[in-house]
Amino acid sequence: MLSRLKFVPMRLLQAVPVAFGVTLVVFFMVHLIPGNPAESILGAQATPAKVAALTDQMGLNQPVVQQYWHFLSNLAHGNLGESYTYQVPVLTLVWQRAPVTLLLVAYSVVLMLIISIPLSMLAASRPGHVRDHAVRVIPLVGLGMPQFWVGVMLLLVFAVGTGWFPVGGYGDTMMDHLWYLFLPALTLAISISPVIIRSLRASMLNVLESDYVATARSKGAGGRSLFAGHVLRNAIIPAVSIVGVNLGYLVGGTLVIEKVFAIPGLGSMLIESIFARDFPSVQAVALFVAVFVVLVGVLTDVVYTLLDPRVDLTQRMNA
Amino acid sequence: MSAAEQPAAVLEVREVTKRYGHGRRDTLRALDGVDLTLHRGEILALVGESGSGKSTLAKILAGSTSQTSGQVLCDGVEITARRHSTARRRIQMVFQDPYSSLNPRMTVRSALSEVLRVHRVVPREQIAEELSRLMSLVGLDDSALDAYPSQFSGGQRQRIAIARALAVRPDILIADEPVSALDVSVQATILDLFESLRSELGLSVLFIAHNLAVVQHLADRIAVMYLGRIAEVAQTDTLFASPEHPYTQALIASVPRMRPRDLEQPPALDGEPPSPIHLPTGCRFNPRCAYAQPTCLIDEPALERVAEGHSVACWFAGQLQQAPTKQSEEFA
Amino acid sequence: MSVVALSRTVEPLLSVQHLTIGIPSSGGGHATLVRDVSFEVGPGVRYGLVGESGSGKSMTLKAIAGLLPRGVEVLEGEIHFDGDDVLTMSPHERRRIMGPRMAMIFQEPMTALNPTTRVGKQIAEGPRRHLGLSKADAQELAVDMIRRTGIPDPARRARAYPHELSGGLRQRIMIAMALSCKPALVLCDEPTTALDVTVQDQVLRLLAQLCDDMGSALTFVTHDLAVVSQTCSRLSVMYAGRIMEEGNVREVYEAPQHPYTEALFQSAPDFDDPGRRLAPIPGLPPSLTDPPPGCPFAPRCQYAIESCSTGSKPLVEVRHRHLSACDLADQIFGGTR
Amino acid sequence: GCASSSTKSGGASKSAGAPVHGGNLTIARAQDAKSMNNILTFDNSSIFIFEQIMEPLFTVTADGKATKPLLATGYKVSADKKTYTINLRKGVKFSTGKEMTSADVKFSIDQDTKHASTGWGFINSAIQQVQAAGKYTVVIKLKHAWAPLIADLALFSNAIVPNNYDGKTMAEFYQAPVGTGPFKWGQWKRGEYLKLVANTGYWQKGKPYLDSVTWNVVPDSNTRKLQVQGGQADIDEYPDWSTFKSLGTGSNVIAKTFPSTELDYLAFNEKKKPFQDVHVRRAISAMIDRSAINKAVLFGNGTPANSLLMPGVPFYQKSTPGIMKNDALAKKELAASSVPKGFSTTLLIPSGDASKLSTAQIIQNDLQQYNIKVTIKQLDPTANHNAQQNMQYDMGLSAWTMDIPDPDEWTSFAIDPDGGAKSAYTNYRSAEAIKLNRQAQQSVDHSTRAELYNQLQDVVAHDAPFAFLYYAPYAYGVSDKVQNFNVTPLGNYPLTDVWKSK
Amino acid sequence: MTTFSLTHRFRPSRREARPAARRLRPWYQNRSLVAGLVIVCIMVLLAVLAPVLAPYNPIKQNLNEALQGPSGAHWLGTDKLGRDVLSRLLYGARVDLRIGFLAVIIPFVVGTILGAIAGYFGGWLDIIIMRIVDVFYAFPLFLLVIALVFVLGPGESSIYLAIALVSWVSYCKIVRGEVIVARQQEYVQAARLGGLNNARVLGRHIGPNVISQAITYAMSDIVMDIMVIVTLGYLGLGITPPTAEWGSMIADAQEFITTLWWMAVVPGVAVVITGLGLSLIGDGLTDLLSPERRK
Ligand SMILES: Nc1ncnc2c1ncn2[C@@H]1O[C@H](COP(=O)(O)OP(=O)(O)OP(=O)(O)O)[C@@H](O)[C@H]1O
Ligand SMILES: Nc1ncnc2c1ncn2[C@@H]1O[C@H](COP(=O)(O)OP(=O)(O)OP(=O)(O)O)[C@@H](O)[C@H]1O
Ligand SMILES: [Mg+2]
Ligand SMILES: [Mg+2]
Repeated sequence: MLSRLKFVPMRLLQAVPVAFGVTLVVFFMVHLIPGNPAESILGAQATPAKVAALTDQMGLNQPVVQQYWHFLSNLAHGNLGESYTYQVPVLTLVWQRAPVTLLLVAYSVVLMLIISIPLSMLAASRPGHVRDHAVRVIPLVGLGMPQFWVGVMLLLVFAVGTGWFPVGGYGDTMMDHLWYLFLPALTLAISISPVIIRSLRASMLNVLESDYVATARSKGAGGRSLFAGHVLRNAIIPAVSIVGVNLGYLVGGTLVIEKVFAIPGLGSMLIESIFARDFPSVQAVALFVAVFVVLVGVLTDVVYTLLDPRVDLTQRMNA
Repeated sequence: MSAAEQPAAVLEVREVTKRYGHGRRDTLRALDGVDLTLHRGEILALVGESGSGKSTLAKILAGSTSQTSGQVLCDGVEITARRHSTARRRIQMVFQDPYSSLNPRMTVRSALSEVLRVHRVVPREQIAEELSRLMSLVGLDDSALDAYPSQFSGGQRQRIAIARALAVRPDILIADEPVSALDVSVQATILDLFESLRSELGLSVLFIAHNLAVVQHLADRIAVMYLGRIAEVAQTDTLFASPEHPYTQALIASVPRMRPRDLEQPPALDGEPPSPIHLPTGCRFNPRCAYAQPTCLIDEPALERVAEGHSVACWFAGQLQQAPTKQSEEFA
Repeated sequence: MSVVALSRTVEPLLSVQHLTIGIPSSGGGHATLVRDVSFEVGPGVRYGLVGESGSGKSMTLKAIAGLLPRGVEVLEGEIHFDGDDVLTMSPHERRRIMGPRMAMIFQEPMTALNPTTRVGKQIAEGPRRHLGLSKADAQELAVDMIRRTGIPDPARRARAYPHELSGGLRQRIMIAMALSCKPALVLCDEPTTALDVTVQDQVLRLLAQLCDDMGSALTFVTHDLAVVSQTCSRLSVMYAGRIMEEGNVREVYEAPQHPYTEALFQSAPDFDDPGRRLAPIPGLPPSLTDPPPGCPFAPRCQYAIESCSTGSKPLVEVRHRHLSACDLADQIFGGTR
Repeated sequence: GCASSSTKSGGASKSAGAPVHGGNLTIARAQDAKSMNNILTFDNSSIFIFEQIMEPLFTVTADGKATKPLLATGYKVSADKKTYTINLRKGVKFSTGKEMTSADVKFSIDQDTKHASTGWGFINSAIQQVQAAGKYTVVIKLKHAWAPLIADLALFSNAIVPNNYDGKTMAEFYQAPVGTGPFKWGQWKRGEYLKLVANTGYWQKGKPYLDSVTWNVVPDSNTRKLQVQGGQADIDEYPDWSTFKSLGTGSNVIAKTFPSTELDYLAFNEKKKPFQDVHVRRAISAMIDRSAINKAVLFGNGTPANSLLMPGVPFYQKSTPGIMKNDALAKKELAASSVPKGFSTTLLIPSGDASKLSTAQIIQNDLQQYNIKVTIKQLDPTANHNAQQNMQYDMGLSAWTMDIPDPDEWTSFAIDPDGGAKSAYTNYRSAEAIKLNRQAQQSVDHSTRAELYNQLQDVVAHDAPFAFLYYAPYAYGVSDKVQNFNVTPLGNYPLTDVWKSK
Repeated sequence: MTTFSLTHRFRPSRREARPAARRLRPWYQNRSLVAGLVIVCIMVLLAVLAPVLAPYNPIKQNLNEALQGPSGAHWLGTDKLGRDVLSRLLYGARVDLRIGFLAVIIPFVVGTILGAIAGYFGGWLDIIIMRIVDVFYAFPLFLLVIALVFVLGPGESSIYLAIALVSWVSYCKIVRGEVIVARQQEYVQAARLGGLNNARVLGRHIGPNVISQAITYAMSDIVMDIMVIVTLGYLGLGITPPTAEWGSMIADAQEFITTLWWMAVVPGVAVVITGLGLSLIGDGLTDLLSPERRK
């Protein structure tokens, strides 16, 4: 089993150029912004002399390549700079907030699966039937409803209306977190589940029509034992990569969700720091998110390999 | 045989090997030193088990992939995969699956005239005429020209694929299992077509198949491949009458016949070919060979001539009794 | 070949009567894939269904096993197995016989095995369900079945995933799986088409031998006339969803009683008769949505006369236990009746 | 007295009874604080918090128009108005337990003055020297007579911190600042919450009533509203006007407004054509329907603005003839202007501010009637700020609130082009206005100042460097459990007297 | 034990001839496609005819009638500035459909071309293109678009540019995968062996057979783009007011979610219906253009 994971180091190695590209994007993202960053930082107190001094201090008048090199070498030392807003190292902020977002994303993946699997099973079990169409069409409504609207509606009904859940916030203990994050994770899950349900349904149909399911039927398997023993696992395998591919979307969703639900995660930090022109923070969050997405890509491959004995990723490496 | 009688070779394959794979340990030797000659105007059949490298050889000949080492000579001139369009024209290929070998979105007319135009086979104004000629050549009606592939049956599609190959007026046709996907009732028409193309156009055909009964009907000569090497080459009658290689013998014995056979009998051959990644030492057939001797485990036999036009790669060619002396224990 | 001599008084194991399979469509013009097919298979008999691609062999078999694809339905007819009408069975009852009484082997061993489950477990699934074996016992039985298919080192092979095995081994696993509950009837859909001749030979022998050992009857679908001649004692020749001819293998091969069968033999290369010229069958099979009246083969038949294109053409006995759907069988082939 | 008005009658009058000790006050706010440094920090979300920790010598009265002693007990002014002798309150202790003395005061004010270039120190520009004359006496010498001094000392940047930061560096100190205030430093999870706990040794005995105060960051206004309604928060710091009224209906929340010193105005950039033309400015001022804005944006909670000064500021003159919507005037002025046929221009607003967006659209609509085509340009707040500072805009929407109870802070900013802000970035230059403002700064006599500021207001109203739009009150959504919560016109809300009923 | 699946390829089974299924159904019998086309056509028609159909000027304010519920005069009520919601909805369709379609075109073309090149030629070209794709893929779409629009300043052209810069990667990935599959097809090999040059093989033989996936994806991409506009509106980076546009209508309604919650629903429903129509077209096209891939 483990020998099949020998691709992981290679795969990680392959992520290096990607990570490098990510730093480029992150670096130039800030340098694209019109105007002088120093001016933005100084804000109300900007005088030409102070701007010049800060420009100098930040090395903004050096050639771009040199600045990038500087950025990289600082990065190598784990130094991403200080938040302009809070005047603390951005890394501290990111470490404080990353777990929140990771928990939120993981939570929503779980909820998404809880929503999507039964629904897609329902649809796949009778293709073309009313319930199939219903399952395929109704979630589309979720796709067209903006996340902030869905979020506030959930708050109105399940937090203010019934008092079952808190109105935003994060809480202190793990149990608290799970309780506080339920509605935001649900909002995210709802927003992505149409895509997932469609793909899962399609892969379930594929599996249901496959020869090995016919074989299982010819052995007298049926109903639940057929689903649990033969359909689910094989249908989940493509779902894993679908989830992997859509992870970026989920992470992107946290930008809005965290704002709506007052969650102190990376998404809200990013929005805040973009608007505050807190460039080191923007860079740090973008970098973290990108690296996270890349790593999840690797993780998806691992899970894929563990679930599907057929894949030999050493063979797919160059793809 | 005197020089005058010696049929001219149009295509010669010398010591061709093909390796797949990147790692040093994981290389797969799809072809491992193949020698083969295709004579002008003959139908040479290539048979062998799945994975023995037949298609790989076909692709090398047609120029869609290049060999790892060795030479391919066309009329004595070496050709490679990157060949000039005139050289490319000379050798054409017909594929196995008539369903995927035609572009579903092009009518027969556009598919054929495209080739004619690109290669300037005939002047522009004669294209229509040429199309009719091609259609009649493969036994189809002109009305078929404006249909899409989906409107044809498998046999008809295969004819269209052959027409496309013939459009550039090749000398050599490589047919990779052109009838394997067809029903027997249709298969016969395609076999007929090959027969007539050879006799009327003088085409040289390399015909790849796995069905010995088909090959027996069509081919002038037969080459038997095993795990990336030629095991035996002979005239069709010779091969079936006196197969020399134990694998050829087993292959012939395995062919299902129209008359009953005692199924209680053990099969002619045990096991399946080993992986081309981990080839056995010595003769590559030795794990399944009923006659294997110690020599066979050490040295690989070369393809040697045992008679006029009959070559065999076996240490004991010509000396084998029909009864097996050793039951193979090795399996897969 | 003692099975051939079985007398007709023995209750057939499988009896298919007037089976019609089609795709019902609300807009009319529905396709009929199999039309009025009837045949019987006695206990222990090896029965072949031959015919060209699309002639409805697989559909007939799938209808028997209750595995018709979505949208395809049995429109008419009955299928009795062990005296019970399997078409009216509840899914639950159906599942009770699938495995211990009736088993199926598919054409593509690659796709017919669950890619994510070890083959031993897949074999053990049936015995666990139907024979009530414990997990360990079922696993042991699975290993034993693998051994009986002649695969060396069965315990190790049982732990393999399907993709780790070659095609021949996979098909043996399929056979082990089908026979693990000692079924009375094994349904095979072209089990060797995907295999090389040498391996096909091995597998066919194994199949026949195991069926004999267990006393299982076999219903064997193939398009290869030679394969059926080597495996079966009795056969039906299907064309365009109908049975054209039924009889004992020897008799059909020696004296076909239907022009289609004859044409089929003439178009197939015979290994033992290399000199014979192959004669293709001209034309195409008829459309399934809009079949011609009368004999479906009439448009391609060299003997066809006007009356061939009208009326129904039932299977009639033209010789002893040799049935043909051709009106003119007597005239053409000089039947003795 | 309590100056609050309430949209929910009876809510405020709910008998408070005797104050109860204990409890945590939760305030939901849109933005986190940025820094606790009281001399360098400009944003209100930070200021409102560190004001609870560090107290100045004087403070603002509840009506926001005067000062009263806090850590001081009183002061004397010399005859030349250039020396102030201030007596300190005895027995005031920092939350560390150390007593506050004149050394701390000198250090604190000097520290503020020292950072004039990067912080609030400019406010002390009149101060020549601070002397610790005795343990409880501080003498401040001025460069020239300076009327707003006591008001300046009441500013949070002059709040008293321990001498020499108790041996810490400035940065270290402000990580967990120490002061004499009712609350002391608790915990700060940036982006999530900031918590202060009661200073048990507070010099006002028995206060504060609350055990702790937590400011939670809740960026979305709907969520903030739902939090107070659901009881998860006690105070909604920035309710939307659009839902303000509904905040108080049918729940235990009171929608409160407090008189403010907020003026919302439309600034004209006189560096850009045609805004140098006073007729154009006056014409546009006369085109804007202020009551419509008040209705659509403030839902009737504000008042149309008529003056440079706000009603909550001393010397505001109610009769100032600020231009209101007046079709005839608009037509007349436009005809007299350099662009009688109308023109095209842009209106800059910060993005993400729904009120400003609506205001801008109404102005756009109003001006269109006179053939002035306005394109709304949205920039993120920081870029918006920069564009204004660099005078890269045509018209812009801005607002001002006072930090000290003296008009000078604003007038100097708004009409003195040499005050560093180019007349609130309009480049408005009126010799008369500048003169009036200078005189008012240096005159200590109340009625003289009143007269000067009256004239100033008239001049500015006529010149219309800004189109005054409206005065908006402060809005808060407050749980009915919270007692004594008051906001001064300057925007700060001392929590010393606040308590929560059970 | 570790044999590779490649070493055991099988002779492809004889394809089951399915005359019943082989014949392509004409497009108008495809229910999803027809339903989707009808919906989208109606939307487009409403957008085109907005000047005729809309009862009011979409940016005309009437503050005396602000925030009204549906009535005879205003079928869908009025917004905060007293503008007629129905008229804004109709005019909004023009903007949103335009942005949706236009924003998809450039990424579609660029992504398809690059994906085809990467998939067809493979090798270094493939590696380089795909690494670039990976880099872009690492950033969530919203993150990059928001950051870019922020950088470029709000407005329609920034939105086009930001979306174009970001979303070509999806097309590139999809098309590359399809091309790699198609390249193995025998008809493509036949075309190459027939001596056709690469451009011709790609354009004539591979292109038409792989484009359907990209088109299908484009349908859902349009919905995504509309959602991006909506979200940008929420963050105050959307279309310049007072232009009527669904995203800003939803964003404007945001203030009233807790009181007049239906204000966001009206434009939301428009987005949903459009999305539904486009998805149905996508479904239909999948069926129609790739019968072998029928789900
Ligand atoms: N592109 C490839 N990459 C790696 N291995 C390959 C590739 N193509 C073929 N092979 C391997 O090369 C060997 C020879 O394959 P080839 O297709 O030539 O066999 P074949 O004789 O044509 O078999 P079949 O009868 O199944 O068509 C097989 O083991 C096959 O798995
Ligand atoms: N899932 C399906 N839906 C609709 N029609 C089908 C389906 N499967 C097969 N058919 C049609 O049913 C007819 C009979 O098919 P069947 O599979 O029984 O043929 P067969 O004799 O087994 O052919 P082959 O030798 O190709 O396997 C064919 O015409 C085929 O097109
Ligand atoms: Mg091959
Ligand atoms: Mg079949």
